[in-house]
Parts: sequence; structure tokens; C-alpha cells
Amino acid sequence: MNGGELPKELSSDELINIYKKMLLIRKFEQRITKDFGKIKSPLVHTYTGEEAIAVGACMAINEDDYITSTHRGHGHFIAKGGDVNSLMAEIYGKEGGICKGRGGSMHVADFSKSMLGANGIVGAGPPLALGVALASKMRNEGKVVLTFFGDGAANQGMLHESMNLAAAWKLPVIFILENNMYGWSTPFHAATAIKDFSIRAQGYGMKGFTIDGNDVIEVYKTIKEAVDIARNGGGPTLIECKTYRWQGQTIMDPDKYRSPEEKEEWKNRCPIKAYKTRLIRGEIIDKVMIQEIEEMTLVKIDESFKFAKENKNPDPSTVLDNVYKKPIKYGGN
Amino acid sequence: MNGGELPKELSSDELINIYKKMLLIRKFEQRITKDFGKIKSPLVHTYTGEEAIAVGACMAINEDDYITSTHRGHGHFIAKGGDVNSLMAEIYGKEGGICKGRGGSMHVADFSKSMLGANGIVGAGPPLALGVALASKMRNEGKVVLTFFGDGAANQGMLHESMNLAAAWKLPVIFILENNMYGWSTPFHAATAIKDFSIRAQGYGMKGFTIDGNDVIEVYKTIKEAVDIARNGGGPTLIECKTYRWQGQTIMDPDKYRSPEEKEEWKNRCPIKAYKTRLIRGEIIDKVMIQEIEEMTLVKIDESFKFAKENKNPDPSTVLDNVYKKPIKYGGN
Amino acid sequence: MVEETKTMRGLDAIRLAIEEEMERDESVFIMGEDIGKFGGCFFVTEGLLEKFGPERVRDTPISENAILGCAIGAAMAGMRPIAEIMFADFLTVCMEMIVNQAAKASYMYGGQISVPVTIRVPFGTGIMGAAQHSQSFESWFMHVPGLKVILPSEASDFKGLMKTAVRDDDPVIFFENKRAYYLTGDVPLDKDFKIPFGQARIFTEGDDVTLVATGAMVQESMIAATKLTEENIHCEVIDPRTLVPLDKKTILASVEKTGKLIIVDEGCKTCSVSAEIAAIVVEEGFQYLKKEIIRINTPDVPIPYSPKLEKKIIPNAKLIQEKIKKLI
Amino acid sequence: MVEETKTMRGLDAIRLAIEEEMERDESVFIMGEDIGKFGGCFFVTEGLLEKFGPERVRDTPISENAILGCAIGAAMAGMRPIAEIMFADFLTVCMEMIVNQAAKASYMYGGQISVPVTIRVPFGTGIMGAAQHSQSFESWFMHVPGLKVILPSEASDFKGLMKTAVRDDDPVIFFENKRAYYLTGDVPLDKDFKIPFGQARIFTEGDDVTLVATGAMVQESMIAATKLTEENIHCEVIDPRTLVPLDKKTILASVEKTGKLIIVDEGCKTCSVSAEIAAIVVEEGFQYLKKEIIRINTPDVPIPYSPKLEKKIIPNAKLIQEKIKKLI
Ligand SMILES: Cc1ncc(C[n+]2csc(CCOP(=O)(O)OP(=O)(O)O)c2C)c(N)n1
Ligand SMILES: Cc1ncc(C[n+]2csc(CCOP(=O)(O)OP(=O)(O)O)c2C)c(N)n1
Ligand SMILES: [Mg+2]
Ligand SMILES: [Mg+2]
Repeated sequence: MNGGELPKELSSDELINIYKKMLLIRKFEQRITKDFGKIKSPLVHTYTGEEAIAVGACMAINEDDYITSTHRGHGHFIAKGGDVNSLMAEIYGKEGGICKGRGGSMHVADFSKSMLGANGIVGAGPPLALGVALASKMRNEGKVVLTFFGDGAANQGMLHESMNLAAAWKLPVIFILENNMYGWSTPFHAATAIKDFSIRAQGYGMKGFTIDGNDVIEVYKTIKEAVDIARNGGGPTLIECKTYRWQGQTIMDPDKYRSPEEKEEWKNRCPIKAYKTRLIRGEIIDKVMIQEIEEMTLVKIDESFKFAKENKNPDPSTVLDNVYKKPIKYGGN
Repeated sequence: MNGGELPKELSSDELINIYKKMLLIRKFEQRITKDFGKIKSPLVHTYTGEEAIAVGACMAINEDDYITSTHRGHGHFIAKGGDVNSLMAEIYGKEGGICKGRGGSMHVADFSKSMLGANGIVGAGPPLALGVALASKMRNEGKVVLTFFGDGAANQGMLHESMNLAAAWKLPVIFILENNMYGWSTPFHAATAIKDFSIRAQGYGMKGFTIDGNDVIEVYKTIKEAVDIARNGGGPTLIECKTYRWQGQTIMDPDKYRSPEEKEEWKNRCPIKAYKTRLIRGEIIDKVMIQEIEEMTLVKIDESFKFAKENKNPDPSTVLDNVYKKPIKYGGN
Repeated sequence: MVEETKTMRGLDAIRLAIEEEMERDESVFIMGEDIGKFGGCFFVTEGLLEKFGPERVRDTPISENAILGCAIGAAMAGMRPIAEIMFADFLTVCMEMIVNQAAKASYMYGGQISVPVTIRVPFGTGIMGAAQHSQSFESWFMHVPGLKVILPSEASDFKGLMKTAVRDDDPVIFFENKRAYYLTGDVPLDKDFKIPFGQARIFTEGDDVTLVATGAMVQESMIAATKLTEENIHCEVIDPRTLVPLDKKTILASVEKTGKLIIVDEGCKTCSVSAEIAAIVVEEGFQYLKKEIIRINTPDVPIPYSPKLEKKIIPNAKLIQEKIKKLI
Repeated sequence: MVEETKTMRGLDAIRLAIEEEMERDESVFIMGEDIGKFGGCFFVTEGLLEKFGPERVRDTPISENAILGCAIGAAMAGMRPIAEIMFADFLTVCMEMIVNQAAKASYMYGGQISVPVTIRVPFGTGIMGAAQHSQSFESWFMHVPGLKVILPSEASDFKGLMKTAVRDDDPVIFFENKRAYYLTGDVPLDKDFKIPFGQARIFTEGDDVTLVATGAMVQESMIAATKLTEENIHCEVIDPRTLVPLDKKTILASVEKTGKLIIVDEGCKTCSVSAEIAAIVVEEGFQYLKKEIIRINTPDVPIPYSPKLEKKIIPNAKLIQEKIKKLI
């Protein structure tokens, strides 16, 4: 159920920003998809349809709070305030990319924004989140960490260890499970016997919620609640956000394992459209503004595409840089 | 609470056998402990105090049902009907050991008895149990697998993956968590925020129970119930048995992290003594029989010790045998 | 009698081998992530679900330890499972089951059992996989006694070695080079076509220099070798095909003839397959060596995403040619 | 100025280094299984909990991925954690965090960060640990670019290298040989006593043969070398101490002098450290070699429990002596 009152504590600007960010992610992914032939990498995963989770979640934290991401990281990157130009350039493997073309889509990271990186290994973000949270705790910084992961990742052993340790040590980590119904081609109900993953929270002694991941305000509110608990020393929370990815697993996926009806049904539950309706109903924006935002967003995307296109390829002579902080002599060379 | 009626479906012989087996394990471990200087291995873990779990559990299955074990495997080995002589010889590293002196205490296994091996890696038994269960299921053999593991192991990622897969595929596995309150020196409540591990069962869509692991009949009954479910295609169950190890983590452990009071309290809850009292009260055995059993057990242990002592050391020229089924030429030699 | 063959890609040859073995032996089944309905990340198992059903073609959760534990346990109970780990890079999450369980069970349990499991693992570069989807870890497994380590480079070898793997009684880790997936070759249709472990394949004979190569590097070496015949330089190109057991004899015999050895290997240089082969030859064939042994490897660097960068570090025919000419 | 030293065991030297670094730098802390109240499986961390309290000496659940993830994440956030994995054999359950995360973060994120974590790992034979508590996996990590791989054999090196490790900005895996724990040596008490990475240590000089050894094999080599001086055979015994970076220069210079190389290494032979060193020398020092290179390793077999069997396979001074005499 995507409706109800808009939260009082958010200003109009903030409410509009939520919309802008979701739209920016959507348009970004559409552009990537369209230009897919130019990217050439088969391992690019889009966030289309899931925008409300990253955006709602990042609205609930401060700029210096941390997030860890997944292989499907563009949305988290943008939501956390990462620069779209260097994101686009990274996906195109250019020197001006946020990781200088070394990482690519699956490794986009912006440490200056406390965005600790997309990750090609399913389930590898949460263990790292523990450490960042511990550092914050040991230094009394009051920062929290949001760690995003999928329904597929939920069945990885690393997740279990992470949730248990976070709860045992009361670390300020929010576990955000993006249940988009599939781990690659495998429906989550074939990979586990449970219906809602949030039930697992009890097994670690933390609170768990299952919410509509397509309702950006519900996401925001729930994460906010969890963040407050974490900041006050109450430890971690598990939040399962039900959602759906509109596109295939990767931009190359023929996606034959999901029915057109199922896809259609979820497209009708578009998180952006629903939120737009609420903004209009709440008289936060009007048609003109919508039009303006849409245009500005497209301009931004075009610029980022231009930036990426005109950017240089990395210089092959630098290929061995940054393996270590300072170059060392390799054993065998 | 260790009391109540003895189960009607068990004959006197069976009830007495339970007693005999528990006592055999106890005396075996005491002998090992006494001769510890001769064994020389620091990595020997005794089952003293936990006898009711292995014995009660193995009473609930058939001879051709399987078990997997842990680093603390002597008790499981004996309970599953393994030969005490070759167990003792193995711990002494002799050729007549069940693993020809290659495995030692942490690897005792008797595949002819469907005892699939002790395991030096905490948490490694359950994933293997999945496969044995799957084989049984695919071949319609109706066999079940008991997989034992500790409270420490419960926080290993492998456990999570195993419980989830077993439930998703409805495999005939019974997860038997031996909560002896400590993973090495770490109290379980420092390693996790929950009180009873059985609550985790819900997170996989299976049933979970927490029981008195020192009550052999309660163990038997609960496992029996779970076995019936598993045999009938109902999938796995998690059973947490609360217990206590009387000795240190290994036979060399100075064991300073546990208070004498705590140890004393648990010794007062001795599973063997409690069961003996019940047998006497139920007029299944009398003092004379108890005396006889005690003596027979000691004779058996003495024999096994003699067997181990007189047994040859493995022939060093055979050290490369059995790396593969048939010898291959090694790459580098 | 003419052997019937069919031209197909490496990945089709693997599929054919699996299909035939599943038909032949009821105890063979296959499991892994997205191998069923989806047909596998590289479409190696396409069509098998339709043919054999979900009991024998099992899609799993993303739980690699459970996948391998399940396969190994089933093998202990007498089945012959084939388990897929989607990328070699993910072996990091499930080393335990391979290294401490499958590889050691026979030995540490005193020979009571064997573990006839086959673990299939795509590996290598070439798809812009970057640091976590491009790695070559085969040398790790050569360092683990109890495993057999197989690494074919060509379609018919894929078929013949896969069949041997499935029928072998020991745990086999079967590395499938991503680039070799798409190379075509003539594959025997004989349902009992097997290639024994421990026999290298000589791709081309020559007197001037021995080139030992694996996986995608075999093709690169062949291109270099072919090119150099124009300059009257004759390379002997050898693909060991199986790394454990390793056919030292063929390699040593070749070095005896040529006196010169170059090893070409996609893995990062330090402690790679090439190190072991160089060490064997300097230990057992020193008297044959006329020159230093050259290792051509990917340098010690995580694999970068940008194709321009990746290309810079992965050995190719041109580099091989240069190194050969320098050595001679 | 006379340097003040104290005689202590290897494990005490490690403890001293950790203690001093924790005193010096608030961002250093230590975590692992049973390292607190219990003092660590080998008592390396004994007393640290009492001194620094439970915030900085953290007992963990038996969750190795969480332990390392937590340490690595904290390092990314600017701390300098030291994490212990109780036995090298258990690295199999947590390779992911080391190999795909710590080692690659600097590179794959384009140099945005570094990961100053130290991972401590006891390894090797000698305690009847059998197949799953005796292994030597250091060559695996040499094959992973981005890691520094340290392996001291002696008390003062333990101290000096541990301090360098903790202060290093890259991920360090620090292998602690179990037998070397109990060897005593004179350890400098200077709180800034550090040994740089990449500098081998020459234990004894000699002209006849170069012995490169690591861990417990250094002592065995020294026994052999000392014995052979009676027969007027003079070995040069070199301990690289750090495997990545590796001090090739010292090894090559020695081989230039002696013309003969033997490598002694406790790891199973195939693809072990010894393979890499042999390969480097035949590649870069071929012209110096007068004889084949000999590798003395544990053969490719899981470690057996029976001490009689274990003794048979682990290289010792006697075997080393024999091999030297045969080579000369
Ligand atoms: C450890 C590991 N196993 C498998 C993969 C291959 N893989 C990449 S994405 C993916 C599906 C992940 O599903 P989920 O966690 O639900 O995330 P989603 O893609 O749906 O966002 C798989 C199996 C991987 N990258 N890492
Ligand atoms: C993966 C792994 N981590 C750590 C160890 C070291 N270790 C051996 S036993 C043990 C404690 C196990 O506790 P628990 O599972 O509760 O079993 P218990 O010993 O109490 O029976 C530990 C930490 C190990 N063997 N394997
Ligand atoms: Mg998903
Ligand atoms: Mg315990």
C-alpha cells in the first residue's frame, strides 16, 4: 500500500529531492540500458524498479553515515550522493570514472561520500559493514551503517555471521534486505522455505520488519526508526523491503524465467509513479515542476554520458598502480 | 527436569542399553583423560557430561541411518555402535585404529556403521549431512541423518546455509545443537544475543525445540519425533540440547574461564546418575546389575586400552597411501 | 572405422558429456546456481532440466558451502554429483568443503571411503569481469593433495576429460576457461570417449622451443607458434590438460629435445601453475636446459575492468612471439 | 650505544610487539576466537585483555568471515585491527574476506582507500594436528596480488616484522609457525624496533650451497648446515622472512656465489613457496646455476595424525644434510 500522509518532519525540498533522486536513478539506468551495446560488459545490473529503497534509506541517514552496496549498486551510489558523471564514466571504464575504470559497474564506490562500494560477491558487504560500525562505536562517532543485500544473498553464510555478530555486539548496522523476488533466475521461495525474511531477525535477537519496498516513505520511516535505535546503542535491525527488478538480472539477461504478467503487475506498482501521485495530491509539486525535473534529469544524464564518452581510457602504463599503497617489487617479476 | 515416566515403547533391554552406552562413553573418556600423557595430542576433546545427547539421539534412529559428528566425536562414535577398540587405537595413533592412525581423535569415523566422521572444522558436518540426506531422498531409501554441532558452531555461516537448504528441499536431516554453554572459552551468551538457539528454526521454516540435553529420555523422545517427521517427508528439525562439558575444551585445557561453582552445579545434574535413578525407580535395574555393568564396562575399556597399546604404529612406508583411491603420480615428486 | 565427430563449441562439448553421463548412470546429477531453468550463467547446462527433471538438475540457493557440502555428502553416500560454482572467484566462499572435506576424506578416514564428486568452475578473463569475476585459482588446488585438477582448452578435451572426471572415484575440480567455451572443435560422438588424466596433449611439434600453455593461453601460443614457422622457428606447444596428475614426462621429453622452455599461463605470476612447471623442469630436467625458463603470466595485479587495461596485462600471441624470439 | 635485548620465545615476541603497538596507537586493537580471557589458543595474547580491556581485545563468535569482515571494515574506516584466525587450516572458511575484499579494495576502487589490517595465522605441523590442524597455505596468498605475506622464523623477527605489519597501510597476512613459537631468541626491547618488509635474513654465510628456508625449516636447515661444516661443506642459509615482497636480490646474489640452490619448505610440494623461488632463480639466475635446484618439501599428502607418520613426511635436518651432500 503506497499512500497515506507524507511525513511532517520532511520539508518540501526534501520531499522533492526524494523524487528527483529516484528519477535520476531511473533515467540513469534507462540510459545505460539503451547504450548497452557500447558498454560491452555483460555484468551490469540495473536498479530499475527498486529506486525507493536506496533513496528512502539514504534519506534517513546523515551524509557521514555509511552504506555498503551490492553488485546492483548504481542506485545506492546515486542515493548516497555520488557524482553521476564519474559513475557513468566508471561504467564505461574510463579514467575519469570514480574508480578510474578499474572497478566498473560492480565496484562503484565513493569513499568521500561514505559509500563503501558495490561488491561483486553476493553477501560480502555486510561483514565489512560490521567493521565500519565497530570503528564508529569504538570512536564514539555515533555514525550508523546501512548494508544493502538481496534475497539471494540472504542465504549466504556470511549474512548469518554478520547479523549474529552485529546483534551480539550491538553494532549500529541496519540490514536492508532488498527482496526483489529473485536471486538471478531463482525465485526466493525456491531458495528458502520462509515467506518473509524478517522473521530471521528474532534468531539473532534483533527487531525485524517486512515492508513495501516500493513505498519510499515507508522505507524512509522504517529505516529512520532503525537508525534511531542504532544511534542510541540499541544495535542492529533487519528490514526486508519487498520490491521487483523491472529488467533482467544483468543488461544482457534474456529474462525468460519471469512471466510478462508478473512483470506487468509490478510495473503497475512503480515506486516513482506512486510517489509522484502522492506529491501531487499533497500539493508539493505540480505538473510544471514535474516537467522541469524530468528535463533537468535528462540533461544531467546527457551530460554524464557526454562526460563518459569524451573521457579518456585509462593509460595502460598505469595498470599496475594502486595494487598497494606504495609500489612494491612483486615476487615473481 | 530429569524425571518422569520411562517410555513404554522401549524394552527393558533397550533401556538398559542406553545406560550401558552412556556409561561406556563416560568410562572411555575418563580413561583417555587419565592416560593423556601417553596420547600426547593436545587436540583431544572429551564428551564427559554430554553423554545423554549422543546416546538418546542414536537410540531414536536405525542402524543404517546416518550421523555426522564434531571435533568432540568419541561419544557419537560409541553411541552409533562404533567399535571401542579401534576408537581407542585411533586416538593412540595406531595402525589398528579405525582410520589406521591417520585421523586421530578429531577424525574418528566408522562408515560401516554410517558414522560419517568426526570433523576438525567447526560447523563442517552439517553441509555434508545435506548430501547424505539428499542421496537417501533421491534413492527413496527413507534414511535420515542426525547432524551434531555445538553452540559455537551455530554461529558459523555454513550452519545457516545448511539449515536453509535442508528446509527448502525438505531433506531428512535433524540438526542437533549441543549447547554445552561454551564455544571453547566463550560463553554462548557472549557469542550471540539470543537465549535459546531453537528460535532460529523459524527463520528457515522448520520446527525447533530446546530441551534438557542431560535427560536421555527427553532427548530420545524429541529426536524420535523429529525423525518421524523427516522420514515422512516433512523435512528437517532443529533441536537444541542444553548440557555442559565437565572437562576443559581439550584434555590440556587449564579451564580457568569457568567457575568451580558452575562446574559443580552441572555435575550435580549428571545425566548418567539421573538416568540410573530412574531405572532403579522404574525397577529396570538393581544395584547388583549396576555393579555388573560398571565392571563389564571397565573390562571393555581395559581391553580397548590393551588393544591400543599393543597395536603397532602405522608403517611409515605406507604414509602416502589413500590420498587417492588408486595411487597417482604427484605433480611435483 | 571412422570416428564420428561433430563440430561444436567447448561449452557444448561439456554439456554433451554431462548429458551422456546422466543418461548412462542414474547416480549422476547436477546442482548449482541457476543451472536449471536459466541453463547456467554460461548456458552450459541449457536443456538439461527439461530432459532430466528437477530431481537431477537442481537449482540451488546462493549458498556455496551448502552446494558443495551437499554434493560431497551425496558422493560419500555413493552418488556421483556434479556441482557448479558459477565463477572461480566465488571459490573463496567455499574452499572449506573442497580443501578440508572432499580432498581429505579418503586419507584422514584411513581409506574407508572415496568422494566421487566433480566440481565445475568457469574461470579466466575476457568478459570485463574485473577483479572479482576474472580470476584463475587453479594453482591453489594443485597445492591441495587429494584433489584432481583438470583444465582443458579445447572442445574434444572438454568432453573426454569431463567424462573421465564424472567416472573418477576421487574429487575432481574441473576448470573451464571462459574463452575456451567459445572455441569450436571436432568432438567425437562416441559415448565412451574418455581422455585419461595425466596425459598432456601436444598441439604442435617443434625442435626449437617448448611452449607449455593452459586454457586460453593454448590458443595464443598456437597463434604465436604458427606465425613463427614463417621465420623458421619451430615451437612445440604442449597443453598438460590435467594439472594433477601432471604429465611431467611429456614436458621433460620436449625440453630434452628443445633445451628451451616457455610457460604461458593466465594466472597471476607468483605461485601460479607456471611456477610449478618451471620448478619441476629445473629440478628434474636441468641437464636439458640451454637457457633460462621464461614464465609468461598475468602480472601480480587484480584484473581491471577497462578492456584497455585488461588487454595490457593478459598474455597474448604477440607477447609470446616476442619472448620466444628473445629466448632463441 | 648497546641495544637492550631480552631472551624470549617467538610467541612472547609477538605478544610484546602487539602490546607495544596497542600502547602506541589507539587505533590498534585485536580480535579473534578466545584471544581474550583464554589468552589465545597458543597463549600469544595472554594478558592483553587485562591490560587493554574488552573494547580493544575482543573475543568473537566462531564466525571467521565476520571476524575478518569486521577487521577489514574497521581498517577501511581508519582503524588498525589485528585479527587472529586460530589455525591456518580455518582460512578455508574465510578466504573471501582476504582474497576478494582486503586484497582488492585499493585497486578495484581506484586507489580511493587502503586497508591497514593485519591477519595473524598460526600454521604448520608438530602438534599432532592431523589433516585439518597442520597445514601451510602461505603460497595461496602469495598468488593474491594486494596482500603482503609475512613468515618469520625467529623471535626478534617476529617482533620486528609484527610491528612493521601493524604500521603498514596494506593488508598483511602474518603466518606464525607453531614450532617457531617455542624457539627462544634475543629480542630488542626498543619500542620502535621494526624490520622492513622485503629484506631476507642470512642466518649463516657459505660458499658451497644456498639453502633458502622458511618457518620451522630454518632451524632444521641451520642444524644441517652446522653439522656439515665438520665436513668442510659451507652452506649459506637464507630466510626470506617476507614472501611478498620477496627479497630476490639476496637469494640471487647467494646463488651467484654458490651456483647451487636447495629450498626447504614445510608446505606440500606442488605449487608451494619452493616452486616460486625455484622458478624465479631459473628465470633470473639461470646463468649462475651449476646444478639442478632441489626442493625439499612435505610431499603431496594430507598431514597424518600418528607422529610416526608425520615425522616421515616433514623435512628435517637429516634429510636436508643428505640432499646437500648428494647435490655437491
Ligand atoms: C558468492 C557469489 N555467488 C554467486 C554470485 C553470482 N551472482 C551474482 S548476482 C546473483 C543473484 C543475486 O541475487 P540477490 O542477492 O537476490 O540480488 P539481486 O541480483 O536480486 O539484486 C548471483 C547468483 C556472486 N556474485 N557471488
Ligand atoms: C572453523 C573453525 N574455527 C575454529 C575452530 C577452533 N575450535 C575448535 S573447537 C572450538 C569451540 C567449538 O565450540 P562448540 O561448537 O560449542 O563445540 P564444543 O567444543 O563446545 O563441543 C573452536 C573455536 C575450528 N576447529 N574450526
Ligand atoms: Mg534478488
Ligand atoms: Mg559448545
